[in-house]
Amino acid sequence: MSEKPEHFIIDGKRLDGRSRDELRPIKIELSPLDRADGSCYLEWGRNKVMAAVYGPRELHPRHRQNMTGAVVQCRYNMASFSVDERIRPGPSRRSVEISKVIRQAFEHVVFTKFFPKTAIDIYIEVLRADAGTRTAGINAASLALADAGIPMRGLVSACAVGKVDGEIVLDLMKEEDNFGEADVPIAMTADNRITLLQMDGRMTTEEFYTALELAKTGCTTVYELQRQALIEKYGDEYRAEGGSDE
Amino acid sequence: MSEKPEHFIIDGKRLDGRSRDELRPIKIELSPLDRADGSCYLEWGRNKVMAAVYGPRELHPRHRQNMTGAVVQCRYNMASFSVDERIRPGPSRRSVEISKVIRQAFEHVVFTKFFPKTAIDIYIEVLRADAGTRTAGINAASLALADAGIPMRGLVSACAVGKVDGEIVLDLMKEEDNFGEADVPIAMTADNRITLLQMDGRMTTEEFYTALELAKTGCTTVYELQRQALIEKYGDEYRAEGGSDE
Amino acid sequence: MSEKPEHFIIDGKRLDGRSRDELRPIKIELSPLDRADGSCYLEWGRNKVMAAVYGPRELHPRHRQNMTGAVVQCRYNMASFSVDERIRPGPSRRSVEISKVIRQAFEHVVFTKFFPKTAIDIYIEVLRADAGTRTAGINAASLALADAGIPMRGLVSACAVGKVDGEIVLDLMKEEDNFGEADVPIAMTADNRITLLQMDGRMTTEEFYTALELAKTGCTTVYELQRQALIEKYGDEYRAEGGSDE
Amino acid sequence: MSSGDNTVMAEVQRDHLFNLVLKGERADGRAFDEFREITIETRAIDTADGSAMVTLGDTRLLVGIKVQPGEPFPDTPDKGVIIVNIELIPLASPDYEAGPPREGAIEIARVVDRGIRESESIDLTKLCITEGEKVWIIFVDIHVLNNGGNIIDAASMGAIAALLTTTIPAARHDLGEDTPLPVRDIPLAVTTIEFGGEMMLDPSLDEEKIASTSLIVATNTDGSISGMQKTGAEPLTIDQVMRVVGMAQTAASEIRKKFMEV
Amino acid sequence: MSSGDNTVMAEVQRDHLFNLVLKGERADGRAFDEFREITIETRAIDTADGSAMVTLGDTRLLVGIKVQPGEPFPDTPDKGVIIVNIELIPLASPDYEAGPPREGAIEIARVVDRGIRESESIDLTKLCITEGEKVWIIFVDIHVLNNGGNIIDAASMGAIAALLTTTIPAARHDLGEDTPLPVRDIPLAVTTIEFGGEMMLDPSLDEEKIASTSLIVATNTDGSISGMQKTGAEPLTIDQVMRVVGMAQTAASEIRKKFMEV
Amino acid sequence: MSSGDNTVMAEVQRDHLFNLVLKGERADGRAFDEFREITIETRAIDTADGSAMVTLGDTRLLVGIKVQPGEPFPDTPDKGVIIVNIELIPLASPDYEAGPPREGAIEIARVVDRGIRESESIDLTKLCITEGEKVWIIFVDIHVLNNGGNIIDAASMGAIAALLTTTIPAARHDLGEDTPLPVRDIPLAVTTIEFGGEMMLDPSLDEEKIASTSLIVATNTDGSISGMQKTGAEPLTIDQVMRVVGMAQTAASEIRKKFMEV
Repeated sequence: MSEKPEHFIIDGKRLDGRSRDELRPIKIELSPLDRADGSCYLEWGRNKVMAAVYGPRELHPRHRQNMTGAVVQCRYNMASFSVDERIRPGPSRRSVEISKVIRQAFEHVVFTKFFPKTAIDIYIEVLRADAGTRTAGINAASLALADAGIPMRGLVSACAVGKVDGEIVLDLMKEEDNFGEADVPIAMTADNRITLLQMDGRMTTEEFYTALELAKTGCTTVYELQRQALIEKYGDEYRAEGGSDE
Repeated sequence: MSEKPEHFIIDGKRLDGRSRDELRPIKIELSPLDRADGSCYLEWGRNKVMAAVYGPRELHPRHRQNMTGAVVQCRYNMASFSVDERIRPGPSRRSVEISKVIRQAFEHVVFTKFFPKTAIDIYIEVLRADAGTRTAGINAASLALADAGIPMRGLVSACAVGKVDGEIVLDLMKEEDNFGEADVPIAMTADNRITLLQMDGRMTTEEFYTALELAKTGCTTVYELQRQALIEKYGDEYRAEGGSDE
Repeated sequence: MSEKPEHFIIDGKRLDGRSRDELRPIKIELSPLDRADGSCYLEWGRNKVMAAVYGPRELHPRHRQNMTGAVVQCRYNMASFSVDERIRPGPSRRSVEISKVIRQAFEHVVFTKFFPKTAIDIYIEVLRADAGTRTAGINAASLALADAGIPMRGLVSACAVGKVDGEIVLDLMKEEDNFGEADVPIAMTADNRITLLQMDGRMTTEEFYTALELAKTGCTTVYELQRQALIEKYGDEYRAEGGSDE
Repeated sequence: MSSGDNTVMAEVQRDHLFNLVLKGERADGRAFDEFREITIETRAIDTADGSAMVTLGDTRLLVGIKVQPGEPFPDTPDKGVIIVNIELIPLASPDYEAGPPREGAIEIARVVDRGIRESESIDLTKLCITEGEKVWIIFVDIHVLNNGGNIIDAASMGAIAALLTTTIPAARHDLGEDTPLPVRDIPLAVTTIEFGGEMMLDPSLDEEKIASTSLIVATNTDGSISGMQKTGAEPLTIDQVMRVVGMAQTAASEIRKKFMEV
Repeated sequence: MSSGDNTVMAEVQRDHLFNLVLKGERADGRAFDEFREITIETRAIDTADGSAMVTLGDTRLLVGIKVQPGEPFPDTPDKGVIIVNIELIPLASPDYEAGPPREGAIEIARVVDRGIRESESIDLTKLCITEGEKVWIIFVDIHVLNNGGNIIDAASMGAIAALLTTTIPAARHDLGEDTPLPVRDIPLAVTTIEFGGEMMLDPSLDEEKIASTSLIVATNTDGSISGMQKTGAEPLTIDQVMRVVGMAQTAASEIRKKFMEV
Repeated sequence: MSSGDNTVMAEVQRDHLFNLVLKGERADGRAFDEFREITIETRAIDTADGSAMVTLGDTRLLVGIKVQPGEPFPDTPDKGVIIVNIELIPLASPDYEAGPPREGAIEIARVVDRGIRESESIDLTKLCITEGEKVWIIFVDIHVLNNGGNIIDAASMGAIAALLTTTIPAARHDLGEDTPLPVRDIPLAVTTIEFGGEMMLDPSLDEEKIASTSLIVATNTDGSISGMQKTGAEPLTIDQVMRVVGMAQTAASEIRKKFMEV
């Protein structure tokens, strides 16, 4: 692990040259996988994540079925080589928790009622990690759900905000996450309703409010990129029913 | 772990001042838990145990159901902090064996035939251990079963007998258990029929017979305390149908 | 573990005095176990293996049943004390793989179609190992299947071939297996159709062809021993329907 | 939080509680921002290095601390380690099953853990014995005895109460004299559920079952926030979140008074 | 001991055996206090440091001993360790399943273990290599090959027979010369079942299935008792227990003669 | 290889592919000895010490290498260790399930492992740091992203491609300067399936499902064989095996040219 930098913000610029309210570059590739019903590969700074969606499909074992709607399931997993120290394959306490909060970030937006007794499975694989893997994973999963044709109230867009050098900044990179003062991953619908919110670190109430507002602008930027990706791929077809997105 | 004492009995008194045939103080609290169908908290010397009973209730998975009677299940568990060295959570070989013999200590006395296809679950949690946790657990479970209104042939009462300094004594405390020559946990019905019997250590036949007779008096004392606790709680109601107990 | 010998073949003789194309001594005992439907104990050099077959019998859980035929299952297991270093009980990656290839060595020869929805279970226990346990196990299992009266296209016979000191030899013993250049376990039907083939080590194409031909003669010898064992046990009865074997 | 309970009984229950909420009421007569009765009994178990028995209404749990020497994490060689574990044993609820901790238990343990860790209530550098080799490992084991709802707030109270009474058993390990564990702050997690448009503190079991979302906020003596977790499917607005933060701060400072008495 | 077998066949079987008992008979013609034929073949497996193949009627099992250096338990730093493990592999019975040991196997292993340990047959202090650091660990692995009933008595015989022929492989671990494991006594567990009011030794598989209770008593050469375990739901009186103790002592001293021949 | 798929759809599919084979054709128009398109992108993941993203037709997988110091095996104290692991994650196929690796994944990992190890492509003695104490452990983790059939050949290509670009991270562990992992050969596993009497290379997912047997042959630059595994129930004759060996050698030397470009 690297050493803690003396300052994270110098002359208004962060370690990688970004300003306080700037996201890292995002690259989206829709439908890279053909076995899944929908998929999305997403790069976010140095993060590389793959998301795939299967479903609606039969859910086993039967006693887990819900008579009144689809069960949304999520598995967030990090490849053993995605970080500096090799991770042992298999679920960890961390990945179990993240899988749960990601699942709940989507339970509200998916029209589960249309598909009783089925499962909608969201799989997120982190191939290369650099802080923000859960938010990157949510953004990819959101597009994979759309790619799979799962009816949704709208897209979910996510980003993190945090505190470094006493200042509130958007989208922490690895050094800021490791050595910073707070990290707040957030996911929102296009109308700024929060579907995921966690917080780690220490902030005053005022700082936290500033962070929420900053996250709103971050999520809006992400939303536009997601929308562009869908329009590029599905063109007018998507634009036409775009209403369901807003 | 403490050192082995040079003598366990000096001038007829044991390390904690008890005589050879004396039990440690016992404190009983009925129905401390409201989620369970029946429960009992019991202190026995420095032991603290909580027992709860659920059932009769549906048994899953189905292939474990018995068409002709209830299945009695038991889980004996020690809290990680109940002894000097932290215990790793989860079942151990020791706790699996103890759960089995406790279950069998009750299978005869519970009228299982009344409740085909169901389970009667006995849970025993050892919160603080000081030798004799399984017998303390049985005494608490017996009361939790009564508290849950499970029909039984009678109460089960338990205590241990053992051998220290070459003498047969009632109710081993921790030092006696760790460094003594033998330990014999026993459970009995009110008419002195043995439903649990284990032995650990070394004894002659004569010593063993003396031990069994001593256990009988110990169990009778325990039985009276259990009965008192039920009468205090359920009053005449219990006294009326008390016949089922003798 | 012993040291690597300087030479494996001196004056045409191997470390245990065998010639290049000679098998270690084989001892067969049919039906040693009475709980199993068929069983066979086999010694092969210093290897000692026990095989048992149960079935056709009901297969649980149901979703594993095959409507059009029996499911062949195999569990190859080494006793913890069967080798120099104690093996931890339970399946290892090695034993899982070997169980699979042994199962597939029999799937073709068993008339599974006769027994839809059932399981035919093959259990192989290695009690003492000295290289060649999987082939010894197959030979024992083949006889256990016959002993259980499972209808088969014929017996399966197995042996290993390998390369030591640059030469192709039959039936590697432990030192040859540990320090030799290649090991090729093979199982065949009586008409020399290969049902198991693995290879470990390094060989040229020509060497490999020589090895296959040598394995053929080895398997033929094994087959004769298996046949004799069945005739001794089942006499004319077996001879009469012997046609199914060739 | 079970969001999948769709039985008829659950629906009747939901309707009943919803009607109450419309009238500004709760089933047990509490105000929306009112906690059930809290009792905290520390030093409950003398085999533990620190302990606390907590009741919060019907909810009852026991927290035991064990402190042992062990290896530090490779990336923090000069810091002690806190490991929070929660056992939702089947004794405590008909809904709990035996077995390794599941999603729900893992989430609770991790939220309580972060609340303590991020508050920097425990100065982990003071738990270093030999840098890179040996540090004190603090096991915080939470044993739930009766689930009457809002396990997480009770667990949070119990964890910090038990830590406050914890002794580092140095003598037992030939590492000098026993010392009290230094604790600098009292972080407390407070759960707020959203139901029928209202925000309510300290959900009972029935309320918890029907709530569509909840927000847990851990705060410190100075009012700062040191942890947050939204659970449940229903979204929240920024305004709702900020309101919950305020409620959590007020409630925590009330509860913190209890600790002065301990 | 399966007390839950309630099929019609089991009932017919029970009635049949019960009628025999009334006439003072057993299905295989034995007296109530008579063992089936016992054979013990030691040094059966030369990769083990000690071994024994035991047959008891149809029951057949193989005990293998492995002795390895390892760490002592913290509370007995100057003593070696015995670990008894039993594998009820599916090869041995249609009722056994693959997987980690279950309740029944764990109970058998622990009863055999206690019988050996409490008899002080093995002087564990002689197995200390470096106090607090390194001692000999003795793994007693019991591999059941055919379950014909009364596994526990066969396992008990096999364990002590294998231990009697065990060598401590010091040379292999550069710890001096190999020496025989010192064994001071021959503890033997004997199982008695109660059925139809009668007490019977060495239950066959059928008898075992219908017995409502059984009592295992481990005794030593001097007649002393070093272990006991009641299994099964049916209670026993003190008189019955004492009668069983006597039967077990007599039977064990008969079986012990076999060991003189080994 | 699933030999148990007996649905009607599977049968129709089988008939269709069988009819094609009679005409000497494959569903995607390839010749029997023709591979699908192969792309190999090395250094795909910079947190890994070596990596390769492989596509083989629709099949796509990522191999990441991690090199860490660790203990050698007791019987090879002067040699490094290679551990091959494959994750058939549920993202990659509707047929894969979460959980520990099953039979199929274990077999693939072990076959790829043997192909590399037995070729002596990696000189393990060069990975010794301190004999008997510390050696380099090479973790080869294969992460399947899309199962389009013939995982094993893609995994084999990916493993050696990733190894070829692997750096031993000595500096990170204060063990001197980073050096490239020395790789002496390019072993490649090639799978041939038998179907309708014909031998076919590089099975697609549909072909794989209906094939009754397959033979995997690992070969090296000099044409020598360093691994073989028959899977599936249908037997093969010696002639068929030798024909497959020839096909695998030719195909591997074609594929090996790709590596010159890497």
